[in-house]
Amino acid sequence: MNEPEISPADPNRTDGVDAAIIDLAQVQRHAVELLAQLDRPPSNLRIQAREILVEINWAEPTVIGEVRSIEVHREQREQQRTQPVADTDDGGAKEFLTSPGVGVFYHAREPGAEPFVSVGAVVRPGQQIGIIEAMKLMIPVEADRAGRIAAVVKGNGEPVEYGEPLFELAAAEIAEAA
Amino acid sequence: MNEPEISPADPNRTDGVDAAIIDLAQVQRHAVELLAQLDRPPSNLRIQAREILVEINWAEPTVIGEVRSIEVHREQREQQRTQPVADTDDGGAKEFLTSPGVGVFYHAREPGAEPFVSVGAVVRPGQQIGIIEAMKLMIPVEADRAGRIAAVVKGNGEPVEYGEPLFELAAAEIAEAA
Amino acid sequence: MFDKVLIANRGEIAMRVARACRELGIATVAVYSTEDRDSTVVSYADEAVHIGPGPAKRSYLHIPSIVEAAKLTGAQAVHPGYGFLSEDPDFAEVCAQNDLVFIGPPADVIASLGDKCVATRTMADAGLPILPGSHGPVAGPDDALAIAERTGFPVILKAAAGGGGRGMRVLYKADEVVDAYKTVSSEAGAIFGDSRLYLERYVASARHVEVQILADSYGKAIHLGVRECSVQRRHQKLLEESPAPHLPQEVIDEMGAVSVAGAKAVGYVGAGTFEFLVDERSEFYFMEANCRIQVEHPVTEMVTGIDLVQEQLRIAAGGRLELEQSDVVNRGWAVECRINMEDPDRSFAPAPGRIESLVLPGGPFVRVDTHGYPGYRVPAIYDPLLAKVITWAPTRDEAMARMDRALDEFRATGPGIRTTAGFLRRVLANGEFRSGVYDTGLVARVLGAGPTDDN
Amino acid sequence: MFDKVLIANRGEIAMRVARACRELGIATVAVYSTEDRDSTVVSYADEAVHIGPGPAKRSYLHIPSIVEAAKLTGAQAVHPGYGFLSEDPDFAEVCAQNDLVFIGPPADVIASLGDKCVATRTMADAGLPILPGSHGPVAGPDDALAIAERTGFPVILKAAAGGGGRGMRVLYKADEVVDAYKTVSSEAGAIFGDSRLYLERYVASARHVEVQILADSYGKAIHLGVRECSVQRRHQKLLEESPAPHLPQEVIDEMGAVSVAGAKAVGYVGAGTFEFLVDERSEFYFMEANCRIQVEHPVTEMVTGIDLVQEQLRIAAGGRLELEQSDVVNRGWAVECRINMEDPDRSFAPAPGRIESLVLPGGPFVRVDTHGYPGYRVPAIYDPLLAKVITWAPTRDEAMARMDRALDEFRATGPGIRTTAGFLRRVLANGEFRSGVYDTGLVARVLGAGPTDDN
Repeated sequence: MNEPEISPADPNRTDGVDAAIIDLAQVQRHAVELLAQLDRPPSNLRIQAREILVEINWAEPTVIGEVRSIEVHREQREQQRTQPVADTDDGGAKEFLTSPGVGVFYHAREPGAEPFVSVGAVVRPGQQIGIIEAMKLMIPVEADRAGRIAAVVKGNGEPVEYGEPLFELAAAEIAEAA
Repeated sequence: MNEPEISPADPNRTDGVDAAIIDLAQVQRHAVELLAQLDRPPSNLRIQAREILVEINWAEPTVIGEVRSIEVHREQREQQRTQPVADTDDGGAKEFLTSPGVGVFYHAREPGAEPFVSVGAVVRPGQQIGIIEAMKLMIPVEADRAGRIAAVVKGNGEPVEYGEPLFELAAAEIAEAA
Repeated sequence: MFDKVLIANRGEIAMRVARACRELGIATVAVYSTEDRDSTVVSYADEAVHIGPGPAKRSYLHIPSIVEAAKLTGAQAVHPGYGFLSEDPDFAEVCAQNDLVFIGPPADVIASLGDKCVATRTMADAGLPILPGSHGPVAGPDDALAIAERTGFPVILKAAAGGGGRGMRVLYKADEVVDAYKTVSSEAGAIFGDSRLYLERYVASARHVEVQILADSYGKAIHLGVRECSVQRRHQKLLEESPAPHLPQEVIDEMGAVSVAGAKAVGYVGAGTFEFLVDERSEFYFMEANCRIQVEHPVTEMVTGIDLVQEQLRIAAGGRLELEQSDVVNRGWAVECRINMEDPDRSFAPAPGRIESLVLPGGPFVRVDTHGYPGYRVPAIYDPLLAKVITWAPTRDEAMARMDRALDEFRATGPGIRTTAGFLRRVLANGEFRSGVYDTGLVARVLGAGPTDDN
Repeated sequence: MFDKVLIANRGEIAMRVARACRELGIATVAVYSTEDRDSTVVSYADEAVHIGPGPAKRSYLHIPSIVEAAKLTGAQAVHPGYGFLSEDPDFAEVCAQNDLVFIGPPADVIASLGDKCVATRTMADAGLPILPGSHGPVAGPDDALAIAERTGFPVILKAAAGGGGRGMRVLYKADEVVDAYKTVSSEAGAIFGDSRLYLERYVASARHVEVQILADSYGKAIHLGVRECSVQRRHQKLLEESPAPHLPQEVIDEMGAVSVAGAKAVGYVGAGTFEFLVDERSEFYFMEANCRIQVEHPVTEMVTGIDLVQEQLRIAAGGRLELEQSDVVNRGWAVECRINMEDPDRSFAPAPGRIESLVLPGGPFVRVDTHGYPGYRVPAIYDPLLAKVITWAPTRDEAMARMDRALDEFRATGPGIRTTAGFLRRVLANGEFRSGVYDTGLVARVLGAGPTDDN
């Protein structure tokens, strides 16, 4: 527990998330190359690099759905919970601004108001990008890094868990803005 | 269970054993060849051909004695039970005449009598090589193949389990006699 | 008490016996075939002896090897488990001749109870109710016809040496009898080496209910209540419960009392089971007595708190049965599910293989008896039973809800492996089963209903 | 009954609650920290919500995230397990404000029982015997000395907000009192944020015996007998049994009766525990009341047959307690061993890691509650409890023999992993433990005796 103590009153910090983002596209490319080199199709391929996990299972024609290991079950559940992180067409990686808590995510201060950020906006670290309502309190969500908003991942009024992507940052902008 | 039915009253038959005996030396040779082709030493090698099983485990230097899996425990027990099949200096394999049952093994018909076979003797398939006493019955043990006796593995009057080596056959003689 | 006991069996029951021995401070000797060299009991037991190759005739049924293994290791007694040599009077006799205690009744008791005609006559004499019928071997086809007409149709023809559903035929009309007699008799001769048949009334909606008894070698005997064993597929039990639903307590008490009387009449020693056929009106008829510990013994253990295998060991060691009938108090409800390595979608075809991962249920009031472990290669040549899952609760409904939860937790995976766990959940969900009003036809009806029509 | 319950905990107790819910047909929501994303309950529960990073302050203790998770998933109630938020009156209060049922007593009951001085005074008023001493906060060092001299040495000074062995000191002479008061008071202020102390007679050979109670929200309360919890190392329980050996039945009945009176006096609702100190003459004194399900609740379940977690759920849903005091019948003996990921040879230092293979005990009358599985990486930042092994038998000796057998079967292996299973077998083999005449000093004596001098 070397992590600095962070007060529960300040839940929208996302220390450590930057370090976890690595090149998903590269891992996927390796997986495809590896598959091309195999003489016969595997039933399972698992490539893990840091926090990126690419796992592919091919159902055996004889295997019935009901027979599955608890590990597979767990993987499947995990996939449901963690937002799919698809790679972009040009092979670049995606970065996200993620939720610092559990609650309902709002794009704007109040219904009808301008959203804090929109696609194309450049954000600075510490800039407010939304609100999470938790226990009837409106908690400001701030960007934990700089970047340009590439897409809105989480809709206005949608529930969010801890760590879920809220906005996608444009890959090209990251180095530029940093 | 397509094996022919064998009466419990006639336990010293070994039908089907011939069919199960395959060239252990060949399996071991394949194992060595395989190992020679490996870039780095494996922790486990297991080659099974019909009823012959060659399994080798290399202990990791970091494994502590008490911390072991039930599988390791089982391996150790297995090693105690199954006689070690060491290969000879010249790289050839050993062959054995093994016990067809459980009981006490005798070398000779009665105390003081000549043993049925001694080191150097050439045996024919079906030739009596000893006696197993089981339930006070003296059951003749016959060689299930030809060969020259290279060593006496099981002493006179010693208990034997099923499948335990009784006599070692000289490797060079096997092909000759066959 | 014994210092060392040899376990002449394999699979889950070998582990069951080894655990009982360990709790009593008794050293154990496992015997194993070449197929079972990686089995759990081989590493669990204090010693293990390799007794022969895979086929049971040359290992688990091979009396000289087992007796020699006991002598070589200094075991004083042999526990035969169930199946294999457990009800072989010759084996019991050979053990006695070799100064080994056979953990079971005396050889002559096994012999007389093993012959259904003799057993039926003996039990009728002891006052047990018997189904109307021949009460002994039928003399021939004409005798069969005469008895059938006296008994009233439908009737059932059964091999005297039969079991497991083989060598039997239900007859509905008089003109079937003569031909059927000839066919079944020759079948019985071919399968069991004994072509004698008997004939009795056939009960269409029959329940199979059995009484557990314990008797010591000083003439004391008690019963431990009943087990309902009507969830059967082709006469193979899949699920058992204790007590039997909707069976009045006075009927249970009476079945227990006559079973104790029967046990005393034959000089029974050890743990035994009296099987009864129970009809729609809760009338019961003695069917047979089993001289072994049963696969389903745990449900009795869970409701009575009595360890039956420990009692077998104490009695075989010459101990007096310390339990009185009044000490046997039934508490709550228990159910056992047998998880077999079979594919319910392919007519329960064997589906053995190497178990890659095995998740066993746990938590409150769940018991698992298994010899399985991750990495275990299940031999194809033996019994498909992989695990018994037993749950207990204060009431039947709660015990069944708990069993459903437990079966849901069970996972055995590996190439080609299928188990009956999912099918057993279908049985639990079946409305007839849940009502507790069911008979031996239940499984056929569940199977007929198909996988999407359970309630 | 609830349709959906959120489990605000992790580890084995989260699985325990999830199993109870499943048996009752209640859907479950797990909440998990990033560290626990591969935990068993995350896959076992019907839904799971990621509530924060590893440190408990930002996940399992983070009230807004848990409440929001319940609201987002539509859970009607929250089961807090033990530890974490289970005895936090603020959390109970926040749940109520958010229309969530907190499965436990009302917030004001938790608050009053959580303050030892208040709790002691309340229970003394309700007629529970209290150790001679201050019966409330000591006014200062001089007051401490006066009370100590009136009580008689040795005495013990304890933090009013203390627990787990921290913030307490035994005093043998009058001249120690003033300095000790100052030291312990400032320690208590630093650790608990509350420097108040109380003082009471110190019992050298003390047993820790606790009473399980159940109370509904209509004023009905019963007790479920006692648990002996004196096998402790540094005030951490390692093994518990029920009933308590050599404690006369009339003492157990009296402890139960006063606990029920105490529960009614404070308006207790749910499952609760009254802890007593029992001296050499079986005199008992109220120590504290715990408002949670206890780690050791299974031993009570095994001897009574009552599922305490299911009862918690029924009571919290507004159900009436259907059990009468006369329905609670103790049968046999149960013992629980806590298997921790600790190295007994290195002062019980934490020894977590990735579990490569895990073999859990099975067979008759053995229960295992665990969240472990092969491949599980045990997080280093939480409680070291990996599994609870519980055995039952008709007698104490048999239950202990069975536990020794079960612990012998337990295997958890992996790089760096050690468990307390072997140490617990040393406790079982200890002559003092086997005699049943032991107190809270037992473990220190077992440790002092060294690994080769157990008997």
